[in-house]
Amino acid sequence: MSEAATTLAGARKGRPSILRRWVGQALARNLSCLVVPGPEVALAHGLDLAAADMRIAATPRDATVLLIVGELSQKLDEATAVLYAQMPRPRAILVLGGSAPSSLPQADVSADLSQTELMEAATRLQRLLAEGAFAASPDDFDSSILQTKTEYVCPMHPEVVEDEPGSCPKCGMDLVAREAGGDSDAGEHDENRGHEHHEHHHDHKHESEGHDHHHAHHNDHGQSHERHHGHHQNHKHAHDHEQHQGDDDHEHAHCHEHEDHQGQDHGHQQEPAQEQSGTEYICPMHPEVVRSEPGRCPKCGMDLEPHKPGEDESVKEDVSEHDHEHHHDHSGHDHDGHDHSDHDHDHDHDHDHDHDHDHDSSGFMSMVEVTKDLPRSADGLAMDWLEVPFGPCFPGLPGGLKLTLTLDGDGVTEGQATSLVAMNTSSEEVAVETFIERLAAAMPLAPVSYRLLACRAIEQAAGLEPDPAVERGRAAALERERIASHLGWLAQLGRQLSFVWLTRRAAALQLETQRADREQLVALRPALQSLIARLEHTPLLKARLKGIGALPHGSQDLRGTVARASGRTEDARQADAMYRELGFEMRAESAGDAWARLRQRHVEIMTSLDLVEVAGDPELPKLRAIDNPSGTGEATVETPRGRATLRLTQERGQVVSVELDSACSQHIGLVADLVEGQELGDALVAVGSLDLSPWEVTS
Amino acid sequence: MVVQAFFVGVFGLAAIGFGVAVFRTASMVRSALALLFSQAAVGCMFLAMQAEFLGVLQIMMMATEMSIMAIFMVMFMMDPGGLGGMDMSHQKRFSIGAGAIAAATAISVALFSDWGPIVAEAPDAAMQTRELGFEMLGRSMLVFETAAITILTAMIAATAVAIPVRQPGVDTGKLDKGNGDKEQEASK
Amino acid sequence: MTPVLILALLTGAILFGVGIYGALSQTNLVMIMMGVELILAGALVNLVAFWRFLHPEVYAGQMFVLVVMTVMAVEMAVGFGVAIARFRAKGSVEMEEAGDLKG
Amino acid sequence: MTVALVLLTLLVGAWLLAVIEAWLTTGRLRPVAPLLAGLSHLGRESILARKPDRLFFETAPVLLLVVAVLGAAVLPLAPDLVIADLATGALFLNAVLAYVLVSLIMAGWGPNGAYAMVGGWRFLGQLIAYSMLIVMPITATAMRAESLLNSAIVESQAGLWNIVYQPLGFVLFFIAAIALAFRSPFDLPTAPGELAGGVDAEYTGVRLAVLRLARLVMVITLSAATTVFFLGGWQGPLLPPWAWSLIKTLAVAVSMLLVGFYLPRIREADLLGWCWKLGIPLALLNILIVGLLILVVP
Repeated sequence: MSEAATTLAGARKGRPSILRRWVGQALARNLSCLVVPGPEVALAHGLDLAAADMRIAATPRDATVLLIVGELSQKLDEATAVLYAQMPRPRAILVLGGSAPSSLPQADVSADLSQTELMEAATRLQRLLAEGAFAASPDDFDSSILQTKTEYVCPMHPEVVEDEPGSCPKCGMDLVAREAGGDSDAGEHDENRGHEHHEHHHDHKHESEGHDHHHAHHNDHGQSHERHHGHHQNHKHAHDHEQHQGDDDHEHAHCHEHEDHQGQDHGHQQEPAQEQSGTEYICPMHPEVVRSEPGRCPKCGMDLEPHKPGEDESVKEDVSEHDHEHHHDHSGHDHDGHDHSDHDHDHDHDHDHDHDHDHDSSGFMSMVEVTKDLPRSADGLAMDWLEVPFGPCFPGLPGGLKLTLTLDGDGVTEGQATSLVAMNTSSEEVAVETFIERLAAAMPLAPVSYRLLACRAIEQAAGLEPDPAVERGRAAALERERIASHLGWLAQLGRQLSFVWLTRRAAALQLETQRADREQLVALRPALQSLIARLEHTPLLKARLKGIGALPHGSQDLRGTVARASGRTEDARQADAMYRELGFEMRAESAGDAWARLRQRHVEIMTSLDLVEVAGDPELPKLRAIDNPSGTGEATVETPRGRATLRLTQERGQVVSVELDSACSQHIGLVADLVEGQELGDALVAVGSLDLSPWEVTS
Repeated sequence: MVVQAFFVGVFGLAAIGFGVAVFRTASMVRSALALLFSQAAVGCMFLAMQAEFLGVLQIMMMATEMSIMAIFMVMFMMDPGGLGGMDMSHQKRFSIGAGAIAAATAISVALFSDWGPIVAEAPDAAMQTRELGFEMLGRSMLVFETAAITILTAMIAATAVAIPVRQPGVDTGKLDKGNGDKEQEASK
Repeated sequence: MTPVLILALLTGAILFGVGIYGALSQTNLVMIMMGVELILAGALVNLVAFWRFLHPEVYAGQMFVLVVMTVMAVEMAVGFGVAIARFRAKGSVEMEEAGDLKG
Repeated sequence: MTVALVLLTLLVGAWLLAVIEAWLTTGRLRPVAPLLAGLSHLGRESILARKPDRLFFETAPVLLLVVAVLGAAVLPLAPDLVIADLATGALFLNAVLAYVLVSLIMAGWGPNGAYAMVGGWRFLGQLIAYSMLIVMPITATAMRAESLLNSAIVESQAGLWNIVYQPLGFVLFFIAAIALAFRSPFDLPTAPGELAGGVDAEYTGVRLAVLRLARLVMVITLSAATTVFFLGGWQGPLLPPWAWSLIKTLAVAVSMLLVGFYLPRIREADLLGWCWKLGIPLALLNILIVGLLILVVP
């Protein structure tokens, strides 16, 4: 606990002075937070950041405070460390509920998950920032997560990965350095990853984004600028150095290796004749004109160009072997291990290489070759595609969800979503009470639904009949959560579309709804109605959502709002006797796009309100007294995101095996279809409209 | 007059400097923006030579035009970032020679011709704009209209050439639009 | 006054020369267009200088400048149209690889 | 003196705008917040992205600020309160505003990140959409004034403001001005929910402070331009001319903010489609109507 400390762990280097004091004060009164896992989680926990005088920052670059809400999964923990590293100093860590993530420095302030604690923590944090934003010798942030492991790969054979530099056992090419840290999937996309000079041709391949291969890395909020400093060191900026001295230190070894390698590669390019057998001169227009001396083409009079034998087989003849075409143009010596005997060029000529000639062939690249294997965009142009990660803490997406999109300019060619906070159902034996608490805590966006689900399953296993009185209160609690959850989704939509009014209004209503009793909820009806009426008539919103995110025909196993918005009668509540008693009637939209989902959620908010009004005061589900603590039970609940089914076995009060089937596990698979071929903005809206909760994805 | 000479000289040097930079940088965006600044410097020369309307027009048109140039450079170059350090030129000696000869010829014509009497005073800017308008919609009406039609034709032709065959709806050539209309409108 | 005219003409001439160099030496169609733009810029400088220092009362001089600017815009539009079409067809706008465009 | 006054106006306007913006987003009215925010930016690290085009990265925010200030330089706030009342003032404003694009392309390319890059190029598409809608309404106002002098345009509205004389032009210009200032709902290049800040994403510290200031000043400049071209500039009863300019400018600026506050971000394809299929025909119609009015009504 750092209450006694007077400086921040993330202080900026600098001797305290009057000016710096002012700056510290200014920082303290202008808290911008990066919320991990996301603002919607903070809202779901009932935290009102605006009331605590905190602003939500869209990027780590813009944040002073890293606000961690609840426990983080291992993967998210690592991603958070990188986010923290991207924040400019002075920076502070505020942990609410849960322990400080292991890969981060100690939290500057920690508190429990409640609004009062948050307010109090904010005050403490302000004091700390005002006093300790600058320190003469701040601690360095170093973490194994940020360390970069360098591995060596063959540019041609991605399966060849070595720890040491050397040459490829398959083709004899020099291996090139690549960062390997933390990337489980690095092998697939090595072009985009960290090896800036790995070979000439890779640069060329990046037409649209060619000036750097680090985009993917760099923008991953799963990346660090600390890691980047390794490169900075080689290139520039003393001022960053003073601040990140320690980080640079651990990079030394790696960087030098990297540098060495670059030098080597350049060597090939600049002195191609080194191990060269000879040079011939060809006419760029007429490939059949091959001379041993420089001169002019007898057919067109153009200057002949120097050309190393064995270079151009792919240009003219060898289409099938385009695996290596990029190399041929560069350095003949890469081809030591190749067998060129099947090519009709004569490789044995030994010519002098004329350096005087003003067109050195090592500089000439065939663009036809470079673009030949590039993917074609929708408009038929060969363009580079760039794989860009969105998440896991992306402002427009649910926190914990990592979306990997392959961008073709502003369009998405393919993408997939993974959850970094997926629930792990392989549980050890736990007491039933603990199990309920754990399950509820594991689902921050819908704790009541899962608490209810667990209670029902356990009660069913124990052979208890549903008690109508209890069920009524539970149903009311569930419906209240549904209203709050849909409002949370609206707030998230507002964040995604920079629709500030919607974000503010929906978030305020969500906070009011969360703990409201029946009477308060009924009192909120006009407010909810006016919000909905207003949204349905907001200009641009319909145009923005209509036709976006339409599901492909025959999508299987849709659930919840997503299913009902495409006209399916899928609702676990229909089968529930209690709901029939309450007069539940399902209504469904039919268009199946994002606009239909929005309207469906509107309808459901009002339906749920009606239900709560009939059902009475919401009561948090509590496990009823069970007398037979063994058996197998199965329960189904229509959570805000759709039907979830829990099957569990308990023995003597211990839950021994669990099987959870949730809506989001099904929906996350839809993402790939939804984003393909869309514009970036539309793709994100489509993903957002599914209202995925990455926590409810079972791994 | 000294002031005028000074500004014409400074902007002239800037235009030449940026013009040379176009072909000396490996980064394609830099190349396009260097051309932009070269053209903008030419626009500033117009201003220094008291052709206010033309100068402002040049500065305006080139901003859009060269930005579009930049995106095409990035699209169509193998190494837009210039990291590879590759050489994207050919027949260098010949080109340098041709350039030098062209420049030398023009310079010698400039130096050794008798340009006749020099007019010291230019009409003021408001007057110029007005007179240019009358010229454009009076005596040079035909020229002006021809230019307008040419640009319209070029826009349509370029778009037609650029759109893929049998694949309506995707229009990359759209980027080309814009310059022409602007000129017509601005010159009213 | 003559020195200013000469200064402008010299600038125009050098821009012209740089443009010629660029248009001839570059292999990429877009870069060649840049060279052409510079050539036209050189011409523009001359036109404005002639108008200003020789016949400021004749506005056809300014009109001429406008026409040249139009030509620049047309050149861009057509050039990019061709570039896109070629890139679509061949995957290249390199002139080294444009043997089929030879007459 | 004039220069100082204009700069002061811009700064005060930017400050007021920032206060109101914070009020809209957080619901709290705190007059010192923008100053504190500026000060805290000064205290934070300025991080350079990895392998940036440093020249562009550093130049972009400054260029944007310069553009915004230069644009304001030709706008008369009062009959004699204008830095340079150019004979081609209306055109000059267009010319300067075209460099917003240049600045954003630099900011997009410079930091070497995918989000920034997409943001920068997106603005090029946005320019294709809005630029005609900036130029054509201004042309119509210049037609009525029979001059490109901004002060003459203001004086031409002595009897009837252009907002009444050519309401169509006003609406188009107002919308295009928001798009030019890339504020919500046209914040495609920054798009916090789509590109995590886009062109802003990699800026921190002092550079970010300059960028934010430039964006605010840009709104003020465009509001002042709207005032000059459509709201009769400094004209108004009782109050001194500069006060009218200031009031009108701020009113326009705040209404620009409010539009963004109540609207979601537009789709890029819709923006292009609507501007070319609807906006430009309407702008041409506006020019035609104004031309007829000038001929018919003496």
